[in-house]
Amino acid sequence: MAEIKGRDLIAYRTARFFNDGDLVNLGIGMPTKCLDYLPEDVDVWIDTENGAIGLAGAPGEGEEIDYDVCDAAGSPSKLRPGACCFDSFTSFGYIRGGHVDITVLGAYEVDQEGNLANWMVPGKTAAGMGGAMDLVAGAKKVIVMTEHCDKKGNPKILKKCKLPLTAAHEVDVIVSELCVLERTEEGLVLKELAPGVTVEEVVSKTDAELIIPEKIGSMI
Amino acid sequence: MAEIKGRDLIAYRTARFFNDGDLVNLGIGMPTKCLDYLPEDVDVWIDTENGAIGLAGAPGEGEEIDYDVCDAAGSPSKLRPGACCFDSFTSFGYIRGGHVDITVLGAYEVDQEGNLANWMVPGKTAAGMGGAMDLVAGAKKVIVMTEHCDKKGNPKILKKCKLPLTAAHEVDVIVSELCVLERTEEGLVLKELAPGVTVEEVVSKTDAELIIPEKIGSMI
Amino acid sequence: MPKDKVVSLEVAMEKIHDGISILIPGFVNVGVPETLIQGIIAKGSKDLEIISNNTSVKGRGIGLLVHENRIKHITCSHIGSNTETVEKVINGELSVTFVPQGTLCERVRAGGAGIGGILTPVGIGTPIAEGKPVVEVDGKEYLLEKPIRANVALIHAWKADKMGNVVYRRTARNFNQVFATAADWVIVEAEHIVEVGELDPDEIMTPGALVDAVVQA
Amino acid sequence: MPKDKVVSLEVAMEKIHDGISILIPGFVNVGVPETLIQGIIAKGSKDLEIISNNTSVKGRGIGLLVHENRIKHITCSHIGSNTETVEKVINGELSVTFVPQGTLCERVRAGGAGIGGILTPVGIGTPIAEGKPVVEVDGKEYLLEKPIRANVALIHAWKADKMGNVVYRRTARNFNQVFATAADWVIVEAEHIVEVGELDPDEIMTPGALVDAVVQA
Repeated sequence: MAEIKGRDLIAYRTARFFNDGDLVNLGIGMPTKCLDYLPEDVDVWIDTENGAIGLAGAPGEGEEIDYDVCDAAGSPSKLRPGACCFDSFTSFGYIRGGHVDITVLGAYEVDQEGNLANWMVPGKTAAGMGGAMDLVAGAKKVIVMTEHCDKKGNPKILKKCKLPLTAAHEVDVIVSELCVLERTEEGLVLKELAPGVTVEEVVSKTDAELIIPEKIGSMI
Repeated sequence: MAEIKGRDLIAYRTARFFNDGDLVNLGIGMPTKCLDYLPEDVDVWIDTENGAIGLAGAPGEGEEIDYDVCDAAGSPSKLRPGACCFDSFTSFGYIRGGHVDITVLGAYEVDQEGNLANWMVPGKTAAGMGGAMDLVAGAKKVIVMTEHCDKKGNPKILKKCKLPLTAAHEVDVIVSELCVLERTEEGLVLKELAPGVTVEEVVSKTDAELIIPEKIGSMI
Repeated sequence: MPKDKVVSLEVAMEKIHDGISILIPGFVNVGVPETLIQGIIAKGSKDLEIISNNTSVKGRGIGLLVHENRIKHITCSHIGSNTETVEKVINGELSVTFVPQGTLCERVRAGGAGIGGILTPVGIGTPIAEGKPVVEVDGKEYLLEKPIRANVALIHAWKADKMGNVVYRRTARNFNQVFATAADWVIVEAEHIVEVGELDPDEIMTPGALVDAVVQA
Repeated sequence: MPKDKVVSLEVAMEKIHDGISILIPGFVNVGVPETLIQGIIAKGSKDLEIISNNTSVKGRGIGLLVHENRIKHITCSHIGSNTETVEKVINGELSVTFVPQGTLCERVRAGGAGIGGILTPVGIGTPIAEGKPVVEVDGKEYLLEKPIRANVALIHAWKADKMGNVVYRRTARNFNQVFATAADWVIVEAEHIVEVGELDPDEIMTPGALVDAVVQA
């Protein structure tokens, strides 16, 4: 376990927020990595906003591909026994109605008020928000997976997001390769540290104000 | 044909507003009588607001009864080939969305502004409006079938409804055993008379102001 | 969610407390969860806030709750098919709020889908509009109708698998599908309970993720 | 409605005129009416107002309309799966309005269901809220989002009978079901066209009453 680090550590720890039987929506990219690190006694149901509950991963080599079944990236996927399909309108009704237990997304920026920016960098990207705004507003628990700093070393966990928001005051937990932060009424609390990481390192790489409790857990 | 009169005449004439292939919703009671008088070259699809298109009447003697299929009165009905079922939420989406060509209802009162009252007589009835308010607001064409006067001989076609309304300004056509009235921008126009009925008789039995054109057709 | 949600009627009734609000589907007496209603009668629960389309017919389904005076208030669109309900309402023994049938669907769906309200043309110019905000959109007036949710929903299914995936049949589907989305606890009675995997993903009308308990109807 | 709505692709294209608005379903390139889009390409129609979730992928489906510059404006939630669309938007060659995916569904459904608007919590505090009315209901703020309709909807079906009753398959259903409700003219392309009566009433997802033409996909 000790050698898990970086994105793998983020995925490993995030997957430990899942309870057996949870309905979980995983954003494109890093969030899907959580499935590689599911605890053995935890079986989650994967919701995909394009209209299914019960995705079962990509078809393996030699397996038949059903092109009518895709995940949120549009890639072919399998369905597990007990899976069901529905239309997009119904799907977002389930999402906004609070029927999804956990949604996991990446971030460009996230801040101490629980604001999230992950859909637009003016003048640079124009991908669109897809279903992210609905998912963050609707899911019971919102977990942001993110590298602690951007490629230039600048903090991504801020006092206040500067980029256009995906949603305001909706993020519950932030998991980075350095730590786990939980949003409370009082502010962002440093709950856990990665092995070998100090409070000082986290504070120095974080723009947001952090609440440092006496007892801090370990991510592993 | 000459012997058709009363409620039969109302049903006979109302059925002649149906075009081949129309999606038609018939209220409980007199409106369902229209099916007995469909022209031979007109095949309509019956919408029932409880969730089906393609009702095909009650099972005949000796026919198997499917208790999961009922009409808007809750009575067992058959489905025709090509019929489909859906839930109530979807059903009223179709209705309010203007997908129903014609809705036919009875009336306690109807007036020259196209207002309809058919769901409540304060202190006397408490049945509730059911789907009537949605149907009248949503259908492309609203036809009211009514006896011209109530049992005491008082006009039911008024200048202004006194009973609580089902909907305001939505009625397009009124068919009684005496005449056919069409609502226009200018007011209620006397379009057709029953055999043997005079303009004077209609006017004397109607509270609403009527526009009497030079040429008036016959209901049969 | 647990993988097997099948429980006895008695266990399912543990969530029914006096005074709670309950969504009960059915059109007249088609698609009504009669087994679960019998469970409520047997348990003796009372002071219930019922949201339904109507009250079945005299002596059946929701009509039993009316007959035994278990209902404190009912929100519905029509009671005409049950003469006993009409009598009790006229005599002031039962408190009722009438909601147009399509508006009832919209409001419950809004409750289950995180929608704060919907604008409908239905009821403008009628007594239904009294006390409700009127919002103008592009020159047309609409009533603002608010969401409805309940503590519990009772659902009648044709088939359900053990994890609660549900298939309804014909017009017995009616209010079941939308009512199953808008309660904190959803109990399904099913005519046929099957193994997980037996239902085709496209025939499932209510996902098991929305369902908390399954009872044999 | 006519009993047999099956027409050739060419006849179906008679309703496609330059400058009209068109609802086109599909998620990335699953459930996209590719045959009908090919028909538009062949006809040469242009200046189209497209409402879709995204623009397929480069060189496929809606991506063809992007590539050939047939689109005057597009309303969608995501274009990231098509690099050519992103380029054209960044270079100012294509005008786009982004709508959150769930809000897109709600708005089109409102358009097809006679709802004047819906109140959603989605977008509050984000750029999406700019210029939109905020309505407070029971102490919570919501955006008022208005209905969307179009002149034509293009639908991709798995099965359709000759009168236009439609069955979708798996996640290819996506936006097809709701988009089919909100256009003045609805054209369905179906992988399998069957006789009336062959489909079970409960498997039909879009009634033929909403459909105007059926084309072999």
